[in-house]
Parts: sequence; C-alpha cells; structure tokens
Amino acid sequence: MDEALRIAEALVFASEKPVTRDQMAGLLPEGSDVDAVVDALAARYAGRGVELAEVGGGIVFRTAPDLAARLTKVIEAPRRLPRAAMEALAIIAYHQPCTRGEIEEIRGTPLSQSSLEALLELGLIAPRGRRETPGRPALWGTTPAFLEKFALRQLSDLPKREELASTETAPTLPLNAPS
Amino acid sequence: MDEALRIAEALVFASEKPVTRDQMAGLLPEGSDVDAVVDALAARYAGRGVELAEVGGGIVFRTAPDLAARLTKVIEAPRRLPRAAMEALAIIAYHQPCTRGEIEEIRGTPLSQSSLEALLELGLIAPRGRRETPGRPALWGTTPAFLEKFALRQLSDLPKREELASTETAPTLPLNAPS
Amino acid sequence: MSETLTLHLEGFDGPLDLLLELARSQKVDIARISILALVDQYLAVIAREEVRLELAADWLVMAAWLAWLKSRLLLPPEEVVGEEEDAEAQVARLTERLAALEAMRRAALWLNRRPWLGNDVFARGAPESFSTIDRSGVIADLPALLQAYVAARRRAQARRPYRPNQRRLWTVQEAIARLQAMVGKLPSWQVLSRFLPEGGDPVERRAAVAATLIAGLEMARGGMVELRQDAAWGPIEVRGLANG
Repeated sequence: MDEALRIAEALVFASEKPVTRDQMAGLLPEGSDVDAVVDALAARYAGRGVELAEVGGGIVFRTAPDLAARLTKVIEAPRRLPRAAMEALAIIAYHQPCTRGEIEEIRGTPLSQSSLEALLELGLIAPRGRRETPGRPALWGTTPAFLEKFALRQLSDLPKREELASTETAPTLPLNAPS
Repeated sequence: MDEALRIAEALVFASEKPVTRDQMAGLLPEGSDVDAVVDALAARYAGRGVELAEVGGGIVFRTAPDLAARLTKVIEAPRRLPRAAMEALAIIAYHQPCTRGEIEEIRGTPLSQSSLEALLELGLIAPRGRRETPGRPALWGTTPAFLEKFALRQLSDLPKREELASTETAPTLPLNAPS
Repeated sequence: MSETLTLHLEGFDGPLDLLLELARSQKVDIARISILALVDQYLAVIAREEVRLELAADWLVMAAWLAWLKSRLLLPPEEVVGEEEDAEAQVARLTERLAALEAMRRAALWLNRRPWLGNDVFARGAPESFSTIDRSGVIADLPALLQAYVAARRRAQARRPYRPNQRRLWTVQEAIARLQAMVGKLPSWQVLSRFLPEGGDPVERRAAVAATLIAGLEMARGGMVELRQDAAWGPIEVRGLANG
C-alpha cells in the first residue's frame, strides 16, 4: 500500500493532465486497490497547502482554495489607447457635449464605431442626450471616471484650448505610435 | 508554523521554477523562519513519492528517482544526450564562457552541429557574447535550465577539476549507450 | 603491453579519443603513461584498420606526429639539437591534453549519472500560476491626451478642402478617332478590345469599353469597318473594309 501510494503521488504530481483511475491502475503494483489508494492519497493531503481533487474525469493536485486566493497576484498590464480613440477622447473632453460627426469633422477622418465603443467600455465617456438636429445624433461627454483616470480635479484643469492651439507653443512630442 | 508550512508547500508545489528563499519569505506570514519552514517541508516529504530538492538557487518538488522506470511508462521522457553532446556540455560547464573552437580543441575532434543544437534545444546552453578575437566567435555558457536538468544547486556543485583527475574511479567506456 | 587491443576507429571521436583509451588501458595515472607504448599501440591500430583516406587525415597526421615523437624520444638527447621544442615538452603537452580530455569525460559521466529532470525525476506536470494579468485598464496619460488633441487639430488645419478626382471618360468621338487611326494599319481581323485606351480606374475602363463598342457599331454602319462575333459573349472582332 505504501509503495502504491508513493507511485500514485508521483504520477498525479508529474502528469500534465488529470490522471484517470484506469491510468493509475496500470502503474500501480499488481493487485492494488486503486480507489483505496486514491482515498488514502486524498486523506494524506487533506487540509494541507495542496489538495487532491477530481477534475474532468481525472485526479489532480490543486492549491488549497483558501491559499490560492491569498497567493494570487494581480498583475496590471494596462493598454495604451489606440491613437484614434485617444484623439476622439481628447476632442470629446474639449468640445463636450459633441456628436460623433463633430469629432469626425475635427479629426478630418471617419471615426470607427470600435473606437467609440472602447471609450464607452472603459467608462471614460457617456451619452449626454441628443442634438436636436436631423437624425438626432447622440451627444458625448466625459465621465467622472475620466477625471479620476487622468488625475484631474475638474475639466477646467485641462489646459485651455488656446494654449494648446497656438502652433508656436504646441508640444512637439512624438505621437504614440498606433498600436 | 503550520500556516507557513501550508503556504510554502502550495507555493513550491505550484511553481514551474525553483522558488528562492527570498521569494518564499515575501509570502510567508510575518516573522516566519524560512529555513525552518523549508526544513520542516523537506522532512514531511522525505521518502515519499514526491520529494523536496534544492535546485538552481531555489526549492522545488521532484518525483523520487526510484519511481522513474514506472513513470516513464506514462510520461514521455526525452532522449538522453549522445556522448559527444554530453562532453561538449561538460566542457562548456567547466570552461564557460568558451567558444566552439575551444571545445573542439579539448576533444581533439570537430563538434557536429547537431550536438550543439541538441544542447540549445534543451535550453542547457546559451550564447554569452563573442570573443574579441579574429572571427569574433560566439561564446557559450550554461543556463539555469542546466542546473535544473542535473539537479545542481549552483555551478560550484560540479566536482572540482582536481577531483575529476584522480584515477581511482576511472570510468570505462562506453560512456553512455544511446537509448 | 601484453594486452591485445581490438579497437576500431569508428568507435572513437578522433585520434585524441583513441589515444586516451589506449592510455587508460595502461591502467596507470595519465601523467605516468608510457608514451612509447602508446605510440606503438596507436600505430598498430592505424596499420590494422583499413582507413578510408578522406576520413583518415586526422588519424594519419596524428600517426605521423607520434612516429616523429617516438624517433625523437629514442635518440640520445645530444643528437637532437636545434629543435624548436624538445620531445619531452611535447610529451608533456600531449599528456596534459589527454588529462584534460579525461577530466571532461569524467565530468560528462558525472553529469550523466545525476538524476536527470525529465528522465529520472519529474517536475510538476501542470504547474499553477498565481498571477493573473489584468489587461482591462488603460494607460491614462495626460500628456498623451493633449498630444492627441493637438495632433488632431493640426491635422484638421492642414487638411485641404475635399476635391473629388476628376474622371476622364472616353467619349465615342475619341473612340472613333482612335479606331480610324489604327484599324487601317492592322492586317485582317482584330479583337475590338485591342483598341481600348490604356489605364484608368474601373469606372473609366467600363466607359472606354462602351465607347469603343459604340464607335465600332457606328463605323460599321458607315461602311468603314466590318464587325463579327463568333459566339454569344465571344470576342468581338473588327477589320477595316478598305483593307478587306
């Protein structure tokens, strides 16, 4: 029994996939009771840092759930906004409330639906009613989450448009490469 | 102590790479004695199907060596390395960083490309810059995977050259029959 | 050496490898091997083997060098003057090389006897990762926001008013002129599509096809050319009547 237990332990540990009882039976010494071995192995690991579990028709070792939560580190890997979305966001920030058509006019190029959707999904913009013109296009504005993300107390913390617009003092930093 | 033991167990069990004592210390409860925890963990697993080992500067679990014959019925083991590749590897381990020419000089025969490729494929060696001599030949050294492959804690675990020179335990050919 | 060695070259990775095995068979410390016996054994093996010459260069070079070494070792020292390096030093170098190879061979053997990961011992087959990557966030970078605004405005300023491309549509008159100019110079039947002007976008090309067909029909009606089409959807061919 002890030898069977060692073999079962090593097998479950080293296997890439859950180990079925059939597979285990093939490796255990002649005449071993597979179910008894699995039970003994489960008992040995009960309450420990690693536990035996049955998953998808097989047996695996698994980190004890209380520890898994504790050991899990969330690595934040924030994305850079694509250039089009960033420009749309900037235009909305300065011209809100404004329609998609107005954004396109300012950018001089069509704005894809996905750019707008990305900003919506991130909670950076929200609808602000509709413009009462033909087609009643939706109006967009920035959200409190936008202020928080960009560490602004209020919208007026943004540099004035005139300060930015004069080409003499415009920053000449390279634009983000489109990702 | 028991909680620390559980955490250490879960951590080492889950990890793909050796867990250093520093890494472990960062996750154990405040005031834990890392060395004592590692010792207790090693004692708990001694003689079992899975054992604690110190490898490549950290701590890992490994299946017990005596179970290999059974486990390889289910788990596919890579081919062992041919003699020429093993000798090249030993030369790199002892003379690193060294060039292919230096390996050939010691062995007194050209080194086949396939030997070098076999070592590279297993990740046991890696380029270490170039020697600033005519032709700027590549320099080779061993990797952390080399330490893991051969269950070495560090390079200094290799026998000293003087120890290797003694004739008492002269091994005889063949070095290793290809399997 | 009383031993009769039956060694075959193909079992060895080069001359040094064979020399090392011969040295080992003397069962003494490599530093104290009998070089003379070693030389004789090596030469005996080489002589016995029918070595293919193209593979044998290394073996033969070593054999020649060993023969030279032996001759020097047997000569009384006073007769060997003016050599760059005396035989003793060369013997020392050879023993050193053999010892170095021997050491590395033992190191390889030592490594070979270690428990190999993946062969003798196994790591966790399905390691777990305790880190989850959260890519939901976005880099909120105020300078980048302002740059984006400036760039969009600047692009808008630089933008010229939109002016659609002028289309140059092939007229029937132009097609007639082209057909008239060309059809007389060509012998016999020609596919009508040969008379299309080159280039143009798809719309322009379609216009040219239509104009050329109408031109062909117009000229056929006027008796200047003949048209024929052998099958429905087949190529329309044209020839000048003056020629026909």
